[in-house]
Formats: sequence, C-alpha cells, structure tokens
Amino acid sequence: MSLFLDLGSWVLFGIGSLLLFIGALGVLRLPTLFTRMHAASLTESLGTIAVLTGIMLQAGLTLATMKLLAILLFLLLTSPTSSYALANAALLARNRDQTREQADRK
Amino acid sequence: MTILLAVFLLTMLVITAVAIVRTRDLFAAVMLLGIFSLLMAANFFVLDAADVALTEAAVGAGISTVLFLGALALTAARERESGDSRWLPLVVVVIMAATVVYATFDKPALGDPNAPVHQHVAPWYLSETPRLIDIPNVVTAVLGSYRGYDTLGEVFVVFTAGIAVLFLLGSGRPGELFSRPPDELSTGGLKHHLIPRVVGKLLIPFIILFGLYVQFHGEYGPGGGFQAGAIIAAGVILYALLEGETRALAALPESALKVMVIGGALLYTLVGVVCMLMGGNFLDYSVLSTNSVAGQQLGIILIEAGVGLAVTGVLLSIFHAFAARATA
Amino acid sequence: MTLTAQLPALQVVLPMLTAPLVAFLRLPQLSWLATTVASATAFGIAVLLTQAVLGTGTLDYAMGGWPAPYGIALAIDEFGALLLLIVTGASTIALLAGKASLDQQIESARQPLFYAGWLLALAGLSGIVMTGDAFNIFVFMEISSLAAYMLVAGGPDRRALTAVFKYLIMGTVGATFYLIGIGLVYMMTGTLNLADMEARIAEVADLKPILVAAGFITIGLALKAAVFPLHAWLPNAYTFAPHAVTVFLAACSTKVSLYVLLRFDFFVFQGNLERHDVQFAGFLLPLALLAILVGSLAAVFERNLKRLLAYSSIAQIGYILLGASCVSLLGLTAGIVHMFNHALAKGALFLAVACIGVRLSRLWVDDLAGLARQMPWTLAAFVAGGLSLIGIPGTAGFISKWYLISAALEQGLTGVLTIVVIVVSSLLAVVYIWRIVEVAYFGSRDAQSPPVSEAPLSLLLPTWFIVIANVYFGLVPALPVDLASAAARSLLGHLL
Amino acid sequence: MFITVSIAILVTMALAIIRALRGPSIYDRILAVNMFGTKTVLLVSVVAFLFGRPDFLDLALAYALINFIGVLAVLEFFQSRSLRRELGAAQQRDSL
Repeated sequence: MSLFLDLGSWVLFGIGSLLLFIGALGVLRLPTLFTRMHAASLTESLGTIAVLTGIMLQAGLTLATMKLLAILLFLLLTSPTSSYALANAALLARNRDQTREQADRK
Repeated sequence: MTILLAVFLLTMLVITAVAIVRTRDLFAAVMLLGIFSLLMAANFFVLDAADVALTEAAVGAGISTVLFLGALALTAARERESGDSRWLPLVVVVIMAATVVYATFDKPALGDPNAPVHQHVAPWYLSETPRLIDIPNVVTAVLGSYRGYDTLGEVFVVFTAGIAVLFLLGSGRPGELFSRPPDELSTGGLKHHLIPRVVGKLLIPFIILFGLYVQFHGEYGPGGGFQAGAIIAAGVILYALLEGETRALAALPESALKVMVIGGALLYTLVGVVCMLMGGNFLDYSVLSTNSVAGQQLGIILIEAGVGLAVTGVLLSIFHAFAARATA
Repeated sequence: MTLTAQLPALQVVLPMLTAPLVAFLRLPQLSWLATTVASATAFGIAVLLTQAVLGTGTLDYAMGGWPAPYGIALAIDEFGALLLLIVTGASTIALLAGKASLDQQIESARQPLFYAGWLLALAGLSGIVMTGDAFNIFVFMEISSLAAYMLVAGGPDRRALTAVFKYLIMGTVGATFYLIGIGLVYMMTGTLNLADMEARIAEVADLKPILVAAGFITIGLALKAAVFPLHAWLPNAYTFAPHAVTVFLAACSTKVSLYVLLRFDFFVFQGNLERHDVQFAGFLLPLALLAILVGSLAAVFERNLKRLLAYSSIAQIGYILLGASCVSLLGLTAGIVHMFNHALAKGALFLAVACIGVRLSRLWVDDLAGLARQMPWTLAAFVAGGLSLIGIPGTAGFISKWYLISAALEQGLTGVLTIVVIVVSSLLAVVYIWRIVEVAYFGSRDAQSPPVSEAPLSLLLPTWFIVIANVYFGLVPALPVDLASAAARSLLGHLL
Repeated sequence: MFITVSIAILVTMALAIIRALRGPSIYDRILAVNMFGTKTVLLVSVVAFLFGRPDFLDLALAYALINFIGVLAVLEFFQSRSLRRELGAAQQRDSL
C-alpha cells in the first residue's frame, strides 16, 4: 500500500516539478504580459495541485492533510481571482492608453 | 539541506535588497519589499523559528504592502534625486558588513548543541516549562511569562506607533484609502470587481477564523496575540478594500477600535497590577489562582488576548488614518 | 509584599497605565492634568527609590517573579536613581511650566494624543534606566524613541518634520547597531541579563564576536547620545520641537543613552576586554575634547537661540564623556555629576526660552533686542542658567567643572591638555551667553514691534524653581555628588 | 523526493525574482510577486514535511489567505490612481 502511495507521490511530484519549471521559464521568456500570465497560471493551478496532492499522499489521513486541503482550496480560489483582476486592470489600462492616444491624435 | 536552503534563500534576499535600494521607482520598491518579506519568512521557517515566520507572514505579506501603498498615495511615485552623496552610506554599510562577517569567524556553528545559547538559559526553559507552566509551545511560555515584561513593552511599542501615526496624520473624517472619483461607475472601472468581491467576501470569514485559531492555539503551535492581531486586521482591511472604507467603518467603527486599543493595552497592564495586588510581583501570574500552573496559564491567555486586541486595533487605526488623509 | 517593595515596578507601570487613558480623553485640559499628576507621582516614586537606594544599596526586582537570568530583573543602583530623578523631574517641571507654551503650539484636539506620547516617553526612559536586562533596554529604547519622534514632530514649524525624519533614521540606525551587538553577545554567552552577561563573558572575552559587539553597542549608543561626530540629528530636532519638549528631552534623553553606554562599557565589557580602559580612553577622550570645542564654537556662531543651546548641549555631552574617559573614580564622578548639573542648567535655559517663546514667535538672537526691559524676570533666569552653564562658583555648573578639573589633574600630561580645553570652552560659553545678554539688556527694541509683557506666572515659577535649584546644588552639592561617587565606585568595581 | 520538489520550487522562485526585477511594466512585477507568494506557500508546505514538522503548516495557511490582500490592494491602488489622474487631466482639458 505504502509503495503505491510513494509511487503516486513520486509521479505527482515529478509532474509538479516539471510544470513549475516550465511555467517559470515561460514567465521569464514569453514576450508580453498576457502570455506571461498564461504561463504563470500553469504553475499556479496544475503545479500547485500536483505538488500539494503529492504531499497529501505522504501525510495520510491526518490533520496535516486537512490543512493541505484547505491551503489548496484557498490557493485555487485566490490565485485565479488575482490573475483575473490583474489581467483586467492591465487590459483596461492598455485600452485607456489607446483611447488617449486616439484622442491626442485628433 | 537546511544550509543549502538557507544559502539559496539568503542569496535571493541579498539580490532583492540591493534591487530595492537601487530602484528609484517607489512602487517597484514596494513590490520587491513584498518579495523580501516572503523570503525573510521562508528563512525564519527554515531556521525553525515558526513563531517569527508567522509574524513576518502576517504583517509582511498583507498589511505592510497596504500601508506602503497608502503612503505612496500621499506622495509621488518616484524618488527624487537627493543631493546627498550615496558613497558615504555605501562605505559605512560595507564596513559594517565586513565587521559582522569578521565577527562570525569565532561563532559557534549553526545548530551546534554546545553553543552557549543552548547551554545556559534555554535548557532551563525547556526542562522547567512543563512543570511550571505546562504548555507545549515553550516560545509562548518565554514570551508570555518568563519575559512577559518585554512583551508588555512590545505592545506599548505598537501602541506608541499607533498614537504617533494618529497624532501626525490626524484622525479626521473617514475616507477611502484608494479613493475613486465619484463618476467612476460610468467609466466602468468597477466591473472587474465582481469576481474579486465574491471570492474576497468568501475568504474573509476564513481569515478571521484563522486569526482566532492562531490567537487561541498559540499555546500549542506557533502563534499568539501579535500574529492573530495582524491576521484579523488583514481580514478587515480586505473588507475595506472590497466594500469601501465607509462600510468597513460601519462594521467596525472608530470608537470600537479605540476601545480595542485602550482595552488591549490596559488589559495586559492590569493583569500585572492585579498580580501585584494579590501579593505577587508585577506579571507574576502564579498568584492568580490557587494552583500556580493554572494561574500561569490563565495569565498567559489573558495577556495574549490583550496583545491581540491592541494589535488589531492599532493596525486598523493606522490604516484608517492613512485613508482619511488620502481623501482629504 | 509591601508597597515599598513594589515601587520599582510602579515607576514604569504608572505612566504606562495612564497613557492609554489619556490618549482618548476628550478634554485637553484634563489630559494635561492627568499627565502632570502621573509625572509628579513618578517623581515622588523616584525620590522614594533614591532614599531606599541610599539606605540599603542596589534594589532588585524580579519581573513576573522569575529569578534573574531566566526572567527580567530590574536593578536600581545609585547611578540609576540619579538618572530617574533627572528623567521624572525634567518631565514634571517641563509639564508644569509647559502648559501655556504647549497650548499655543499644539492644537487642542491633538493634545490628548500628545500627552499620551509624553507619558510613553517618560515610561520608556525610566524603563531603560531601571532594567537590568540587555534586550529589555532595547524594547524601552524603542518606546522612548518612537514617543520622542512624535513629540518633536509636534512642533508648529513644518521643518520639524524633516528634522524628525533625520532624527528617526539616525535613531533607528543606532538602535539597530545596539541590537546587533546584543545579538552577538547573546550568541556567545546565552544570556541577556547584564550581571549574568558580565560573569559569563569572561570565558569568551577574547573571541571576535565580543569585540565586534562592543564596537556595535558603543557606536549605536553613541549615535543615540549624539556623541561627536554622530550628533548631526540633534540641533534641528531640538530647535523645531515644541519648547516644552525641548526642555524635557534636552534634560534627559541623550543622558539616558549615555547611561546605558557607561553601564555597558564598564559593567559588561570592562573587566573582560583586554586593556579595555586604555581603548575606552584612547577612542573617547579625543572625541570628547573635539565635541567640547566644536559644539562651543558652533554655538558662538549660531544665531538661532534654540539651535545655539543645542550646540552647547553637544559640548556638554562632551564634558560627560570626558569625565568618563578618564577611567578614574574622580573622572567618572565628575561625568555623572555633570549629567545632573547639565540637566539643571540646560533645563533653566530652555525654560527661559519657553518663557520668551510664549511672547515672541521668532527666536533668533536679534529678536531679543531690548527684551530685558519687558521681561526682566525671564531674562534674569536666563542669565542665571547661563552662569551655571559657564560654571561660575556658587552654581551647580561650578561643581562639575571643579570635579572635572580635579580629575584631569590626576592625568598628567593629557590632563593639562584637558584643562586647557575646559578653560577655552568655558570662555566660549561666556562668549555665546554674553552675546544674548548683550542684545537683551543693551540692545534697543524696534519701535514698530508690539509691546511684550512678562511671561505668565505659571511659566515663571517653575523656571525660577530650577534656577534656585541651580544655586542650591551649587552650594549644597551633597546629594548628586554622593550618588555620583557611589555610582562611579560601582562602575569601576573591577579595577579598584 | 521532497528535495526534488523543493529544488524545483526554489528555481521557480528565482525565475520569478528575475521577472520582478526586470519589470518592465508594473503589472509584470505584480504578476511576479503573486507567483512568488504561491511558490512560498508550496515551499513552506514541502519543507514542513521535509523537516518532519507538519504542524508548521499554519504558516502556509496564513500565506494562502493573506497574500491575496496585497495583490488586490495593489490593483485597487493603480485603478484608482490612473482613474483619478485621467479625470484630473479631463477636467483640465475642460477648463481650458
């Protein structure tokens, strides 16, 4: 049984690490803000899920797993929300800049 | 592994610190300070100082960013070139750093059980706490009882800071920290707020609950009044960000904050005075109950409550003072 | 437990308890009254404690009932008692005298917060003086510094804010240095209690961290005490602070830092660092002499009345250090007596300035022209304070100069240089005091300027009380000298 | 195996710092800080298990809850500032 759990953790950790690294690389290398946000959300949703689930498998049915679940839940709620707010703010700012430019051109 | 983690985190810390000093864009500095504080907390955690890490997390991650932004709202976003030379401070800093490095040459190794720190007072705390106070978290015992007078002092440091901010900024009429122009609805700026509002309002009860947990769990795990106060204050600040200062003040009016600040500071001090009246020394909780261990525990719970109240009250008062100033 | 045994705790707890209550009082008058009563009571406690110390020696008090290295212990010896008298006395007099001037300078709505800050400064300063724990000193240093920044920022001039900012940065750097030093000592000894530290430091005294710690602690505290050349924050902070705050802080805040410096260097490090006395004298003696000369010279050329007196304070801090850097019984006695006497002399001078400040809005030396005719009592008090500062026989200032010169005579060749500096700087003091006297008594007042009346009695009475104290302690110096020589003896305990 | 993950997280944190230092826009910095925050939560959770101190997860929980506030405050700050500035500019244009 514990072998399966260990195996599961290994797989999840492997996937998680890979996702984190790819996402971080994307945040660094991609050209514009919105593409970078796309990469960041990869680490923030899938990466987080994989890593935290991996730890949960190791922790077993304890208080720690409950806490990890809560952490996962809160992260899954907050990080898309802040990404959304960020994207929206950036988009609005860009639109405003464009309209201002148009107004200036007139 | 500890060393590896610590070295990595400290390297990032130094890079961030240098960047903070070098940038003239104050907003970038605030963002980098957020990272700095996260790194700091991770460092404390790696060094096994969970109570300190929790404090850094509670204050650094949420509240200090909000307060820095509040200050930025009152000033310009870019640092002005000052006429002062930057060379003298740099030289002083380099000399100081070199001196501290020099001092570490004879330092006992990290975690060395024979280091003086682990030989003198600390073993006594570890061996006597179960008998004298009987709570699992020795850090809380040290802060709450053995060195309770220091903690009283720290509460008054926070209190003084609050008084000073109120005195300087003046607590005028309530205002919005990040005030929006009145016809902002027509420009449609609020639309994107729907999702954050729903999620944020969902989170607030959990934040407050977690704050209470940290407050009352401090005897068993990391936590206590300072951390709890900061977390609860962060929850209320989130409410103020989502719903506006006016509604936050309606929920928790300034008079209530005042009561919290005075009540917290007085509660702590009065526990000490009651100990004196009951025949002990100042802050000697043993006399509070016929059983000295129960007395100690009661005393620690009471003073931690005082700390939590005062810290929440002061942090929120400071936040509102900045808000009132930003609008005026 | 009897009340007497609890007095050490009450000394700090009383202002701490009053501060939150005062902060949110609606009535400014009442908040002043409560603050003054608390401060006067604290002074009473300080007097009782001094009596107890003179009777039975050092008073110990275990906070929370925990024995010394595990809990925090208060320890009040003669040195501490003297400082307590200065701190609580200065606060009480400044409050009693400062009412009229503070009412002018602080809007009434902000007064309750201001007085709460005052009480916190009082609590912080007395907390530093009484505690026997290195980290506890830091905690109370934070309280007193934060409160002091706030009090100085209460000044009506906008420039008070920039002055405070400088003060804040310098003060924070000083406190951080102190904390680094404490951290290093804790790393090597595992204790924070000063007495325990002294005992345990002996084993590790020759290791590098202790040496570095001694440096950090000394520099940090010197920064807070405005020891030359780390004094840059002081003149403007004193100048732009409300007058009553200047009276309070000038009389005691730098002296409390000096007190901690002396306690650390003599109690903790002295017996243990190799040839500590020589190092102490070698580094601090030149700085003290330079402080005296530079401070006095700057005062001679300064035209703003308050900044002039602030530069003179830098010189006087030099005198205190000069006494200490002799590392002899007589020298330390001189330095410590001068703490007391300078508080008296500067107190009288700044009180007189507060009297003038109530009537005049600008305080440049030229503005005082012919003022002696309109404010005879105020100016007479100023002259008396000035005489004490110069060190004329019959005033308190003479006593400290006398002891300083006797201490210098023991020193041989460097002593001669020291005496020359003392004489020169006394002459400089004559020059800068005389400049003001000349303008005030022999200048003629501008015809257009509105007539000025004598300062209110509520200000004049405390001012003259301090002037009389200057004369009294000049004629009967037993109390400060006894306390100071006992303090010097306990500081030098290891060398005797 | 915890070590592998923590190294991956540390690398991610380092890359996020580089992004925060480079900017170029304020929004890039906010993105980096936000990402850094969630990575800290992960790091703390992993290290808590690596050191065998699962009761220290409280810290990660605190972060997961509070990090959000900072980001929201920043966005709110910019939103209101740019709006105010724009309105000020518009009013100036109108008055001319």
